Amino acid sequence: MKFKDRLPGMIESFLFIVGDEGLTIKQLTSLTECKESEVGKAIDLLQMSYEERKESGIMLKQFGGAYRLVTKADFAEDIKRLLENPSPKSMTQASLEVLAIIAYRQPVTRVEIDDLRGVKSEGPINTLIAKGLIMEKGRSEGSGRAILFGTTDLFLDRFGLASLNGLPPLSQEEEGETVETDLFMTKFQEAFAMENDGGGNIS
Amino acid sequence: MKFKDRLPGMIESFLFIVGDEGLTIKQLTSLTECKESEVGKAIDLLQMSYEERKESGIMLKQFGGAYRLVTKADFAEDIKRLLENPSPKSMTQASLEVLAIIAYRQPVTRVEIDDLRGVKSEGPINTLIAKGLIMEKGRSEGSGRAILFGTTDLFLDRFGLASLNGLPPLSQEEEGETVETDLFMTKFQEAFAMENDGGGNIS
Amino acid sequence: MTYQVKLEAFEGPLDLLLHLINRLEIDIYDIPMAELTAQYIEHLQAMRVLQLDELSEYLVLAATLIEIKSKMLLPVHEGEDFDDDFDFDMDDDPRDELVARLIEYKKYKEAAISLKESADERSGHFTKPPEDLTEFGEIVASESDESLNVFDLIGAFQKMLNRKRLKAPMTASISRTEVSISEKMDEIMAILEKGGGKCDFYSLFEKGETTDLVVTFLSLLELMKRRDIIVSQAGNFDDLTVAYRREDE
Repeated sequence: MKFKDRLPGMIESFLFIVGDEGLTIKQLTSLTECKESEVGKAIDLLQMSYEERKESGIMLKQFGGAYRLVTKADFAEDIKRLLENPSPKSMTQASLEVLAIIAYRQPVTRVEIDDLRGVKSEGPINTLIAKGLIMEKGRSEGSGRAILFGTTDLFLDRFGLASLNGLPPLSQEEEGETVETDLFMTKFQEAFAMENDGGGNIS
Repeated sequence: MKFKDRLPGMIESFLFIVGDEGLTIKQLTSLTECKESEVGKAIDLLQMSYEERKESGIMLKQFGGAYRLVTKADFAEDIKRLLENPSPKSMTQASLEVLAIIAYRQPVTRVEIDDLRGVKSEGPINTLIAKGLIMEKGRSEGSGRAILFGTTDLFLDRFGLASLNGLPPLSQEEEGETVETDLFMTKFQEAFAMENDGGGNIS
Repeated sequence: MTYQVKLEAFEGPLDLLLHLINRLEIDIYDIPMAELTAQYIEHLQAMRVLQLDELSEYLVLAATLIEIKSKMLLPVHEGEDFDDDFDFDMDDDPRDELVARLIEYKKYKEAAISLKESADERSGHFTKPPEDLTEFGEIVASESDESLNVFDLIGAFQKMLNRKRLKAPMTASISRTEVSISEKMDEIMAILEKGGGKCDFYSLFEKGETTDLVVTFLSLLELMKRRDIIVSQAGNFDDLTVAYRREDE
């Protein structure tokens, strides 16, 4: 078999071996000793093949920068029967709110989070650290040298995101918005866009 | 989709999840709630499909009564590269997992580590010893007198910790560490509330 | 079953305000301050079970609401009243800052909901543990040049915990029942005996695999149901104590 024909199968076998750890496109190119474009094509081919074949129970997905083989959603209910303790306890509303703020505004300090929520957020922050969803991403410039928080790769994986750019846009209030809030929103979005340019590839 | 059409995919997803343990035909019939003949047919279909598709890197094999998904022999040489490749994340991940278990649960035996991870951890343990991050910390009381592992001072140094107390806590009271303990606390609180006739408010 | 539950769980004063605005069908850009303030304070009184530090955050916002309300009540022409308050400019609506805060908070509250949806969607896709590669040869441990920190450690641990959850097939759970509940019940009674009729609840859970812990727990439940033991707590946040139930109780 020609090498190019072997590539999809090789990638599938690699992804099968590493399981939930997945492989990034960089790792795949170095492992296969191929160009990124070739690897990309092979991945597309595999992805198509999984979708086409209805007898297939697995598929290829990109979460948090890494490609992984996962089971199709069609079989989620069936698989839950196979598991001892399938559904992890869902997160509290407080943790989700704090996580949303950190995801969209990172890097962000605890004080900023407290301010936004109008309530102390230390508990949820500690929970999110313990769950491996957020981490320290340096210190702020200010006098306090406050800890800056950001999300982890595990966050992207758990929330099914390929990258931070995959976060759905924050909702916009349309009707009756006052000029001040508009201005405020624009400023915020500018700041966020800048922030994102610099820190897009958080690992 | 009709149930019969879903069967092969369901079986594939089950076999994918269980990994190298595989599933016997008995387990598959009970899991899918199908007749053995139907399961047999679905397995044949899957096997054919793997053989036909040249882009497939995995296949279905029967070992000692259990069906397992495995990588195709064609790719054995390529997979060896997974072992040697300059630090694919998967390799460090395995060591990191073992290190995390030892750091948080020390002193701990190899069997306990294997149990937690669901895979053998001898390789990563040896790597970590070689790197000087973990060491033997005596023997367990049990009959086997198994080696107990703990972290070293170098570990603290590498991870920037003053002492083991500096490790961030893993679980928060609001969300238990595992589902079992969560379930367990809920049940307990219910039972306790009943027992106490509403006297105590456990938080 | 009786619980002492908060009236409704709010995530803070802003959350409560949003809830009230929703319920009263108020236009967020034209808030009737008197009505909202009254409702807010009424709610606070109903939520007395709050802990003190939490309450203080609610009270700060109550003060803000009252301040805005009073500013709006002041007649525009009596300029002399504002001598000591030069922050107050009549071109500004005193509600602006509050509205901006509420809208900002609402955005993240909604984002949290959509995050939860993505997490639910993701949880429908299962994956597998990495294969054991030993059949392919010795693992070459390459020195990683990335510097690691404790967060990598936590991430690895969580990933693994999660994986274990997803793994355990039915077959494994059956073969793993090693200690029966009745054995465990005897064991607990023996511990109580040794401890003069009582022991610390958590000490029963200090060691053991998860399955052991669950068996221990179920045994305690059974003993409680049989009224052999009683679990008590002196006050909120105190440790729980397990004790023999005396006949007169």
